[in-house]
Amino acid sequence: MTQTDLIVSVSPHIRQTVTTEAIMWTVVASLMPPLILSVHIFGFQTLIITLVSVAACVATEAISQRLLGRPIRIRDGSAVITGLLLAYVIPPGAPFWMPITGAIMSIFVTKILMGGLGFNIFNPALIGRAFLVATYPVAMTTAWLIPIRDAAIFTHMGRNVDAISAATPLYVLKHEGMAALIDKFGPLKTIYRDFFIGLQPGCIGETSALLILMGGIYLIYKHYITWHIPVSVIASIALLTWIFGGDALFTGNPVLAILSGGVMLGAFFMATDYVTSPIQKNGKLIFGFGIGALTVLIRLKGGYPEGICYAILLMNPLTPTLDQWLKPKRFSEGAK
Amino acid sequence: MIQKFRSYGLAVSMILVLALFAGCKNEHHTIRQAEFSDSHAITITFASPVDADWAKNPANFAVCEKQDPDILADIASLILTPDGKKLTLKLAEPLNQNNHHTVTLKEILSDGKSGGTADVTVKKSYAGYLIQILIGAMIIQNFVFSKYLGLCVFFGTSRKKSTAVGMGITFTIVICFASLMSWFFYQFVLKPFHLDYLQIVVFIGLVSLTVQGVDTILRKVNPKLFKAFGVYLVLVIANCIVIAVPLMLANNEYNVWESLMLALGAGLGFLIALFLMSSVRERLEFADIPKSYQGLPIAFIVAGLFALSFMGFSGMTLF
Amino acid sequence: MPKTTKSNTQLVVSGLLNENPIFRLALSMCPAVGLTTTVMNGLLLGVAVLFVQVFSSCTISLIRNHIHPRIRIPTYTLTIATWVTVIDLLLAAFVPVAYKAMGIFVRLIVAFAIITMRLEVFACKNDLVPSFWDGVGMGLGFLFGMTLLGGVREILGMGSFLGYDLLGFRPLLFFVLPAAGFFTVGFMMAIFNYVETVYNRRKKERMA
Amino acid sequence: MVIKKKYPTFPKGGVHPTAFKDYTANLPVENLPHPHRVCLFLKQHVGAACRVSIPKRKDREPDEALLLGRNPGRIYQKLVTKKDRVRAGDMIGTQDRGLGATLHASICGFVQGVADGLHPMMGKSPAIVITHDPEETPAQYTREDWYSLPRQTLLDRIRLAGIVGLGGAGFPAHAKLDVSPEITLDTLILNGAECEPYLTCDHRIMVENAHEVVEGAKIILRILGIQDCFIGIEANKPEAIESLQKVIDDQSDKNRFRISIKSLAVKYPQGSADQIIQSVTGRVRPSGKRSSSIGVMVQNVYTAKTIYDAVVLNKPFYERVITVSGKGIARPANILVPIGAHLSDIVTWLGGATPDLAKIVVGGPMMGYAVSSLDVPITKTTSGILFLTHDEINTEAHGPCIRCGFCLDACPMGLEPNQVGIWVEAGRGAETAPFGLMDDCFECGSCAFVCPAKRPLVQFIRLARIQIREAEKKKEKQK
Repeated sequence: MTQTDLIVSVSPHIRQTVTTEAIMWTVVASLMPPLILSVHIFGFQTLIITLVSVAACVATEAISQRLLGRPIRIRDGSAVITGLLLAYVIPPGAPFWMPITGAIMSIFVTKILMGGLGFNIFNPALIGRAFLVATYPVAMTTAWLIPIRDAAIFTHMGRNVDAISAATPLYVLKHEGMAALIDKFGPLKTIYRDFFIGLQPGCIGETSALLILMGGIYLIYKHYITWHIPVSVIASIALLTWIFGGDALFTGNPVLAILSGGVMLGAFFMATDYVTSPIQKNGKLIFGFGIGALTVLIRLKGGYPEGICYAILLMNPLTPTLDQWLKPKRFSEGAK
Repeated sequence: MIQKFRSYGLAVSMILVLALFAGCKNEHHTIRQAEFSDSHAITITFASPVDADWAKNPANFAVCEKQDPDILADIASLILTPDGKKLTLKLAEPLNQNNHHTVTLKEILSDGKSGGTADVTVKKSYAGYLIQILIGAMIIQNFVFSKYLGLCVFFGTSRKKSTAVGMGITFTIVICFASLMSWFFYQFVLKPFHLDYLQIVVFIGLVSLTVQGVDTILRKVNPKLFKAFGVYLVLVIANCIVIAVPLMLANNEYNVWESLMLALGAGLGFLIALFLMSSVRERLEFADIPKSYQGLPIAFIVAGLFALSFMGFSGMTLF
Repeated sequence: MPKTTKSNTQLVVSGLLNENPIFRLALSMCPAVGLTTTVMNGLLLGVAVLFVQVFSSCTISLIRNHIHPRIRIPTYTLTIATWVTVIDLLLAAFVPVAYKAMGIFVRLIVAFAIITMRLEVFACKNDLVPSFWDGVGMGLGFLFGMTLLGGVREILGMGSFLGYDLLGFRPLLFFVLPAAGFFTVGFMMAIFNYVETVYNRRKKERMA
Repeated sequence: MVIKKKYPTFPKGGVHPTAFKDYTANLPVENLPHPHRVCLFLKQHVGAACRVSIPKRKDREPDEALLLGRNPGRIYQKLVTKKDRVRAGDMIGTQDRGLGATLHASICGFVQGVADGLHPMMGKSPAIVITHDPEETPAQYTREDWYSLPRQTLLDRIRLAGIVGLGGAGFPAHAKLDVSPEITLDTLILNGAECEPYLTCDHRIMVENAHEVVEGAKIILRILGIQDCFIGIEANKPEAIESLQKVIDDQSDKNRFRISIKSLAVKYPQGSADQIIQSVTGRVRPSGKRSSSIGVMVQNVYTAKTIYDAVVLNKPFYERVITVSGKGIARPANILVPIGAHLSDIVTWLGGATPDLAKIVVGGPMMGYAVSSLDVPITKTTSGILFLTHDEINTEAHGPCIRCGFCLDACPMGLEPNQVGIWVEAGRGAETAPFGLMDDCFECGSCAFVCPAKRPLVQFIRLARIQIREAEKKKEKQK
């Protein structure tokens, strides 16, 4: 053995096996169940949209890193997550090419230009969505499909997209009221059950609270994310909707508020993005509360029926400040 | 300086968020909302659809000003939306919206059932209106991210947080003074003498005067504070918000309180924008940004992303 | 800056390109972001700024020997305000529709840093003719920047140029939204920077 | 998980690396045959390097001369010179200026003079080279009762034995024990945590030399004039706990000294002074102060054992037990080696390295130093040599920080390693002083251990420290 073979580096010499890639691909895996359900209830084109979105994100990342002379890091899976999340917040009836421009906006403008992974200020997928809402407002707000309840998978591949469309529960609630909601989706009990399972019109990946919850809890169990952000987001939305969401104070429907729209997806998978959320536990709680409050504000008073996308985007830039203000407690601060 | 605001920052922002929710309450179980929809109309929103025949009969409604209930206003027409939930009462004469009005609805027919007679007070909540102006200028229609004003100074002073906060505070103080003076001049000099076309000259002159005044006073009274904020005073004059606000006051014929709220909102909104931008730019200093994009281009793109996320506030009305 | 040694052509070209008020000096950004949704808007405001810049430069250059240094800034401001009032009334009278589209921005010319800055660094130190050409250069540079931005955004956002449809193009509605102004300006600046680095590198290579 | 709940530990941070102690935990200590050559660094510890000469006073024995000799301006004579014949345990370096420790020959043989040796941490530094002489036999030491000896004699014996703290830093033991009268201590903690993976030398000492450890603790208590001693041991060493408990139960003078064992949860870095104090007593050291300010002194169990040797046997500290472990060595072992023996001798004795050896680490895997050559001698503070193969270490290139916050959760001192890393990478390491790494960070490596992006955070922190110091120097110069 020659001595030059030996590796010399600074301690520590052993490392935990968890890697960035492992975390990212675990997130990808835990994002799969909603996609499968979506293909099942909305048809095959949701899979095509998702694949286009993922491919566009990965390609944008590879090409832009190549052009800028950076190491190509598409294997770390972050672009795949962005692609998945971007597709998940697109209505299932949207044309399949739509995510492409959104992907360029997400990956190139929001992430690569800001210095790549770890430095983006805003959540890339949500910027992509906000861009798509601004660019294709009609498709992004009306291309909803009614979920098919008892159909088997793959049987409705050739479904006519334009023929069946429905308003999302939040749209109905905002513009037509509770009575219309019950009229369209059945009694409250059925609504709760259906929405929890995922049988509601909505974006590709956001309909099923159950499946998102499963993925999110798996991530928490793996210690990849903490409970602070999801819990504070969901709790504050429920609380504030209960207080202000009804005709009088304290008459809102908190269950409906957290089951409909993108609350679950946003709380578990978007707001918890490491890069764009505070690093400290108390910072996470404040961040989550801010998202919840802004979501309810936009839902009740704003121009959109759904608010969590913008709420997260509005809280993202506060992350550097929260990180700067809320420092970890030093060891010696425990001294008497 | 940041240390000073740090302790209060979070508490204040929490209170602000809660304040935004105030005013989401209503008074009658069948009637969700009653408001002035324009100078001639009152819109009543019902919780459940009302009977169309009932709603089309003007005899069921009586509108009067609250302080003299004997003088009833003439109802010109009644418009019910197809879903039966929104009724617009068009009146023959314009309403004085600063006074409270009472609308009496007799024997409300809703879902075939009678809901009894209801008296509804229609009022413009003046405090709410003021807060709407304040929050509107501060966040919802943020001057930087939604109205695209004051950008030169915004990009020039948002490199560092301390500079940004200093500029924001100086600007807020100056714009409040300048706007009030402009309002005064406009209402009591320009308008009475029909010198409207001199607006620009007069307003910019007043702004310069304010800046000079603040400069002189601060230099004498508190040299320490002057040292901290003096440098920004010159920049204030190059900020188009400082001239845009007086022009808006004049256009909208705001009264003094409304003017103050608008000015304060504009100033605080600029401070918020500067603060957010500077914290982001401080973080971007560590990032490996492509060479051509370093400096201003990336700042513009970040500002664009801010503008994109502030679109979440579009169409928002608080009260 | 002492008295200029540049020729009139150089003054105009520098204002147009390497001292372009929008992309290089990064002054007067508000209209560049907020108003460049179409070429027409950009063009009109550009003309207005050109007008104010040229006349203010000339005015200041003429009276520069009579201004007390202490009050020079207020003098500039009032001069500009006067000319802005003139153009404001002119536009309102002759092109009311376009004037309305530009909204408050015409009046805000009074607070544009670029005009004050040119008066301070150039017009108050130079004679009438160079000041005039400097004003023309700067104004044209602004006009050029506004038109370019307007053009890019109109083509991308509406698929048209000066209102004429360009066929076979599916527009990205996003670019006519005011928020896109930030992006367009940012990307244009980056392109200017990139061109400059490439130009400088080539120049160095040629020298070597 | 069960262990975590049952036993006390420090609350903030910490990581749980796989222990890998099974390789050597049950192997009794064996002796390394005398190496052909040893290389003894003049500076083996914190403080000043020792001197190879003593004041020239013919009428005095070297020991006494050293005790008195702090007077400058004397004529010095070489303690040993080239070609001198020495026996193991002979003093060859003195401690007569400030903080330092004496140095002793570790084998019998001939002094070859002072040459540069390859120090695992400090690179090339001066060392005394001794070649082995098989004809000479090492000295025999006889037991002596220490109860009657005065405190100063105990301290002198410890000083002359050249004992340094064996926990890692190598602070000279006599200096640490000689506390000034203003400071009131109440508790001694014997640190038997040995939280570094792989290492088992302290464990073996506790199992095999339990009596000496306890007696050593008593000597320290006596010197400090206190009664309470806790021996902190991680719960994954039941044998050590058992054998020590037995000795404690059997001792005759229970009234004079109150020694007890504290089983601690298995968590790295339990063995760090701050952490073990908090685990055992719940006290927290204020930033920038010594642990004596909260009335606690921490000594390693192995230090206690060597103190016993020095005081009771009058035996200097010239050999120590180290753990040789890892998948890269043919036969892992706990082995008693003379200080100054080279890695190559040890490798040869243990049957050589395996072909897939990738990295040799002197010390533990979390805080040890990687060396590039086998030509490195053992020092007084070397607790182990690890021969690690490719599948034990991580050679992945590091990626960008993804701000996951794992390092913040892992840092036992509540620092922000991620920020330091980002600042250093951006070339602004000199501005990282507010992150507190100068006072608090002891480079335990927990942050880098958990980092999913495999960022070399400890390296960044060291760079930051260097840059901060340079910036301070520059500032002073400008003044």
